[in-house]
Amino acid sequence: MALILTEEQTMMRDSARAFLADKAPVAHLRKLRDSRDTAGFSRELWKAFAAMGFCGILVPEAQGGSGLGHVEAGIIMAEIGRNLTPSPFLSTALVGATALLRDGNAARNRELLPKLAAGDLLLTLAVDERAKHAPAATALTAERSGNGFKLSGDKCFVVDGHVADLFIVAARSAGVPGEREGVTLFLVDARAQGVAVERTVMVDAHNAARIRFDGVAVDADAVLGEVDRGWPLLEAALNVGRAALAAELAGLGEEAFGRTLSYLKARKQFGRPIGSFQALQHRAARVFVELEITQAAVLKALQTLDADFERAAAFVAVAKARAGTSATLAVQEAVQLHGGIGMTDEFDIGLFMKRARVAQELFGDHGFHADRLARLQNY
Amino acid sequence: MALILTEEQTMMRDSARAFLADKAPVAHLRKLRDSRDTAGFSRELWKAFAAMGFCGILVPEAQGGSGLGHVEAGIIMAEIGRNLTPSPFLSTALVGATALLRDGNAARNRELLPKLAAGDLLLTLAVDERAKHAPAATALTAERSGNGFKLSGDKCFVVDGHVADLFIVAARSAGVPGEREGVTLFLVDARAQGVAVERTVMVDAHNAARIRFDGVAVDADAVLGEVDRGWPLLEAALNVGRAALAAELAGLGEEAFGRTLSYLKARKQFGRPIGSFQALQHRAARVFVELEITQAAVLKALQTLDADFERAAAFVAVAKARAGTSATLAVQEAVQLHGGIGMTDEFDIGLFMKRARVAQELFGDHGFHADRLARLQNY
Amino acid sequence: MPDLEQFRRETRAWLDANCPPDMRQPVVADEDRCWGGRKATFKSEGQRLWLERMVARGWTVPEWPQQYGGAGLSREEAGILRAEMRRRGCRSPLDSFGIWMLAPVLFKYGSEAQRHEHLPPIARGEIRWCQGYSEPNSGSDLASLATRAEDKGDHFLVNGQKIWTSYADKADWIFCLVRTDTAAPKHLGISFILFDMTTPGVATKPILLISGKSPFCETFFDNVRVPKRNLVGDVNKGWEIAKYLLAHERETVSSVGLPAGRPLGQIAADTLGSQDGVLADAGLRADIARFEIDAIAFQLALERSGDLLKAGQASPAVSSMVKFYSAELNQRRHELLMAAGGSAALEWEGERSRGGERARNWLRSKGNSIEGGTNEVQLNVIAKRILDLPDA
Amino acid sequence: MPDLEQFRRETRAWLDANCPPDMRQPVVADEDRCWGGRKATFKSEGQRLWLERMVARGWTVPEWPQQYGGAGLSREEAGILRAEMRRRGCRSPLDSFGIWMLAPVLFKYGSEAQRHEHLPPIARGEIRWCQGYSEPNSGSDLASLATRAEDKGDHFLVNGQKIWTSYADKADWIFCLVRTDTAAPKHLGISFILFDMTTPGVATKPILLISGKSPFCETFFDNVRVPKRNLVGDVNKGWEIAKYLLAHERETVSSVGLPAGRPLGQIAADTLGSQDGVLADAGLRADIARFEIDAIAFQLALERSGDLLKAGQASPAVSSMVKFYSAELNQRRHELLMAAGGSAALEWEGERSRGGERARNWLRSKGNSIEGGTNEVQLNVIAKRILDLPDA
Repeated sequence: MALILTEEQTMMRDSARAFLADKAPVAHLRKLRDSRDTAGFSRELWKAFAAMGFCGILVPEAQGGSGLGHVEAGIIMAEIGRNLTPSPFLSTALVGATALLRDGNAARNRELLPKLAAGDLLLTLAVDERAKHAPAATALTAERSGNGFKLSGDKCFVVDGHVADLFIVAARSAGVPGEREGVTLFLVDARAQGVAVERTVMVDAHNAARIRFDGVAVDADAVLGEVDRGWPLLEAALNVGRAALAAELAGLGEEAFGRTLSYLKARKQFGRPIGSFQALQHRAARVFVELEITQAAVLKALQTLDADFERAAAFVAVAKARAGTSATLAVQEAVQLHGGIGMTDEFDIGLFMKRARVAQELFGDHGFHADRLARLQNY
Repeated sequence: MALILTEEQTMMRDSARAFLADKAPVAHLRKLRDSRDTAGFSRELWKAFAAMGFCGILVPEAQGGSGLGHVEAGIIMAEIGRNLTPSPFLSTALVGATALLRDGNAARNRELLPKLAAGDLLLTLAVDERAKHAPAATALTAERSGNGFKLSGDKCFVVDGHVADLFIVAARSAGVPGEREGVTLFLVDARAQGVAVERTVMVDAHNAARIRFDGVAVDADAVLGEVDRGWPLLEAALNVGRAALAAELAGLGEEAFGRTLSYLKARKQFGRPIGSFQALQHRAARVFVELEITQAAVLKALQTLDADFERAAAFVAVAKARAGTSATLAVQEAVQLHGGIGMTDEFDIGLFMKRARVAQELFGDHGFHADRLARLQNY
Repeated sequence: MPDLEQFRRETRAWLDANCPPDMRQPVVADEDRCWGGRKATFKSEGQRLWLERMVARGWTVPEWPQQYGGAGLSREEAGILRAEMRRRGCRSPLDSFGIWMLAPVLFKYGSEAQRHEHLPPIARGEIRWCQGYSEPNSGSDLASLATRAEDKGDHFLVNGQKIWTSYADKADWIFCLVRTDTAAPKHLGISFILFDMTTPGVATKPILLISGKSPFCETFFDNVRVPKRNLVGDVNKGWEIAKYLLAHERETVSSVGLPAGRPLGQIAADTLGSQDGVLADAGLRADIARFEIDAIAFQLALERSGDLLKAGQASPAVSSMVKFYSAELNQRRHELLMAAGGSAALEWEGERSRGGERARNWLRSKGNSIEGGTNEVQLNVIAKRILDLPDA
Repeated sequence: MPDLEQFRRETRAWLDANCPPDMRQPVVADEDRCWGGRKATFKSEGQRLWLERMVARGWTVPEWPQQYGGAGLSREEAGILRAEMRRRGCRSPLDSFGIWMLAPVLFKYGSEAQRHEHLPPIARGEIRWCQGYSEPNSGSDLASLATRAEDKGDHFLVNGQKIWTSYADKADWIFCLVRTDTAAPKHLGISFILFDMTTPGVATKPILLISGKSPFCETFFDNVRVPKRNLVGDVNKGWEIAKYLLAHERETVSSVGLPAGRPLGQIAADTLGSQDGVLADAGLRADIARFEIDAIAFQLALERSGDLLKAGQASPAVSSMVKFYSAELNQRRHELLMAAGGSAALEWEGERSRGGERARNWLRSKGNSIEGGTNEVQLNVIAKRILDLPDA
């Protein structure tokens, strides 16, 4: 497949770009942040996402969705990255939907997916337990109890965890932390007895929570995937999330760079535009090259998720790692080249740096994915 | 102690600088290389080193030496670095002499040290067995046999191994490779039965050899340090060698940078000196800063070897690691900024790149010493 | 030198008797510092007493002549005082831009009347000063500043705006660079003036940084009348004073160095864990060790530059080199801390993260390579003044 | 398209029958390539036969018109021929700067007489060409070249020196940039001429690189008489041709990409060993994985740029970006190979190191960021032409 957008995809990008720039530019995030909005996102915007077909982007048309693919999802994420738009799109429409879709429980999906596509259901994956992403280290216990299980343990960095209706919880039903075997995924109601949610206000003013599960009882039919063999499903959901974050970071990096480039042309010091200084030109050129190369890696990961889902892991690792480093470079150079104004809260560029840091950390940072690639390449 | 040279040391540096620039400039190395000299160094120059008091720099005056310290040794190494002078100074006068001196066998030293100081005895440490420096991995076996031992195994990257009269051989007399316990040092005659020496012509046109020990019989009094507990002595000799190499790399890096700076001022393109281009100015400034900082680290390591030998390890690791990276940066920028001419064999700058690579690798590269520092800092 | 020994004995006795116990605790937060001024608030009675007692002895500015509020100590005596205070962990009784920045200018360029008017209140901590240098359109190119001071006979009429004015909202007076000749080449039309921040037409607005609160302000001047006698040095000769003060400031920034304390790798182990005494994340461990190597080497380079200075062999490189490299190191350090801290380090509020301390420090470190002369400016200085590379 | 299918069948049959078995082996060393020319030596009878047979069909230059020695194939037919050759692993029958560089120039700027004189011998591999561009004092600033060609009525008298003339010592003719007007601005006094390397006054001297032998030469011209009819295009209009050719060359260099094959981490494991399937040196492993991430992404970017080209959305950035980044990656790759290879990789002679292969490749890679336009030039191009950043 050619590593470019199709005509339809290009049209979709243009429409998503116009939509997000209009409805949810950086000022939208700023307003939510400064008003200390308790949800941290706009439900009105989320309804508009549903109307655009974004919420159900991966959901088949028969179940009220748009029936589109990962490239299209990535297109939206890139525009979200450009505008720093907070929304449950990643947690619900991509990671959450993937878990449901690939689990494939027809009855459950008939109930949940239309709601999800309509913007009426929020769900999120609760996987991390420590400060660094390490899904195999899952330790939250799932103890058999009657017809079902009892879940006990803590999760952190649960994106949109404070607003989600349902959690997809990775739990240890067998084996020991560090093993892939013995992990089971459960669908847990946020209002279930024993669930305690603490919103964590993050540096990027996006949403996350810490969640405590204190002997939370779930039925056997709360299991997603297979008992003790939830790993492939977990990986599937994570890989979709990682590729989506890579797309977001790519869009974010390009926007930060674009703003920097404009500033380099406009700002004058010593009687000339600072962009005429060769040392800055070379640095800008380097950032540009890094971002261009990342574009290709991100698109490849998204295309491979569409074309050959099971073989996408290596490309996803490459895309997430590279998007993290190139966006980091872009925002660091952005702040530095903007000088003092770039350090002020009033100016937008710092918000890009903040979001880049969080997106780089979420679902595995550069080091995590470098290790992952090395293992996939057998060294 | 102030981190600067004393007046005496400054005088000594000036005299060493004049001596080496006169007797053994880069052309000296080039001549030895192009004539495919079998020794790879000049015995005449080595006699001149002896006359200058360099060969016995660490040897007490009572045994014919200069009785000076590691700072003075480093001063000479820095000038050697500037001129890329090949000589057995590192192997014999520093590493070899340190092993003898710290072993402290009075009778043996009475015999050997005066010869060494007079330039009549070459000795070298044979430690590496694999492509990467890892002294604890010593596997060459020392099997007890009669009154002494039999040595069997292979050594590589033995500096000056093809001309040395004596080898100091690290051997495994107990334990398993990877352990520090169980390593014993032996003094072995190069002409002993079972020793096979193969000169390896190296990229830097300096000298090294691979040496096979095939059941080489040595007496018990061939042991340096203690049986099975040779580690501290081995480390002592290595640390002196590492600090010396750091000094060489620092000198080499400064010279390569100095030549680059002159070229930046002289070479014109687009009607102006290329050194007037800001992108190159910033790169030159970065190289300068890195080299300046390395100077301090190197001097600290040398001073600490003089003042508090046992506590020098961390400073030696810092100095060797930093000298390696900053010299590497300096020679890489040197070749790049010289452009095409820098790629030609006829021009000297490539020789600096070659020597820097070897000196960076010898006795542990940057990665080795970073790992070492991390262990010393308990993480 | 019996006198010095006696001075040391007396100093010890006096400090032991007079430095309040809470003034011997390390400074943790900005409120622990005493900045004085008309609006001064004291965090504790100890803080107030300590200032009062030190002022009484002239020891807030021990080397200044007594007529200006100092104690007239010799260099050696002042050294002893500092050493004895350090030994006891005594806090500085008074932090002051007046002492650090304005006073050197007044000693060198001020008139005797100006010294008499301004130095004693500075020494006593009665008047707090701020510095009006940068403007929105004059960052690295400071000399292009546009704040006008029009000659109105007996006074200047000042109009314009300053930015990055640290503590302008808390200061009583400002020393300020203004343009007094708009026709002259930019360096030749600048003057150095002083005025009271309560003068009508002066307004300040604190700047919120990406890391949160900051001491920085924007400062606005709208037809501010400044008496002519508040001009320091000659009219249109302010650039020389500015350069003098910038060099001074660069050295102050430089001397900060890096935080001492636990190696970074051990801090990282708190979150990442260890296996067999080795940090669990091998890639990050290597990055951290590389950082520590550079950080240790940098500390040694600082030490060496001090020794070179003492030996009269100081390189003119030092301040730019130190400024540049310490910014890079501090930024690397905070990037590594963020990587080691993972999601916990991304929390922005709440007790667990101590109000987002790690993230805020990380963001704050991004300013290191901008404030007090950008890293680009430092590299220019090194290239031009030390390496003697030619202009375009 | 029945004709194309028939062409494909015939091509297959012909290749199967006529491509000698040893011409289906991968090219390993430079001697495996056939460069033709008067001094041509063939490594094998198969190599000679393969050239002869392909020449007879016009397939060394399949798309050229038949009157110039080509086969006049359509773009689709030529594509089929290339694909079928690739499928069989057939080597190129003829490598040639004449085909790659000079011919595009002659087709665009040459006279009909020049095309008739020069193209057929190029197609037949009878005349080998070299390129006379760079000079010792004209590297990045090529237009400052100083080799003079004085107008002597019916001929030019050429004096000067070229450098980096690949295979000048093996070539029969040279295409060469010379200065024909010393008074004009530098870009406006340059002409593009051709001459025989056996003309009296031409001398060549091979250049030894830091990595060892190289195809590069220095080439000296001492009163070389060049007939006027060997001027290509108009006098003093050579710079346009030079730029056309440089763009062409940059794309050729660009398409090289990175060596495929085993991941670097596995190569490193040969010397470093593994523990539990993980490379024994954790720091180096992280560096290698970071490299592989960038290398894979770069390959994808190359693929994408090809797809953009096909889709008519090609960015003008591509050639400079690719040239720049492939040089950086290749240098990183060789630095990592040296680090992984340790002391064994430092050996310079002898069989064990295959003549110091790893070290020589490492040193050779340092030229990647210099030859064919330095990395600095590429960054300038990106900054100016793509990012549209202003001149100083």
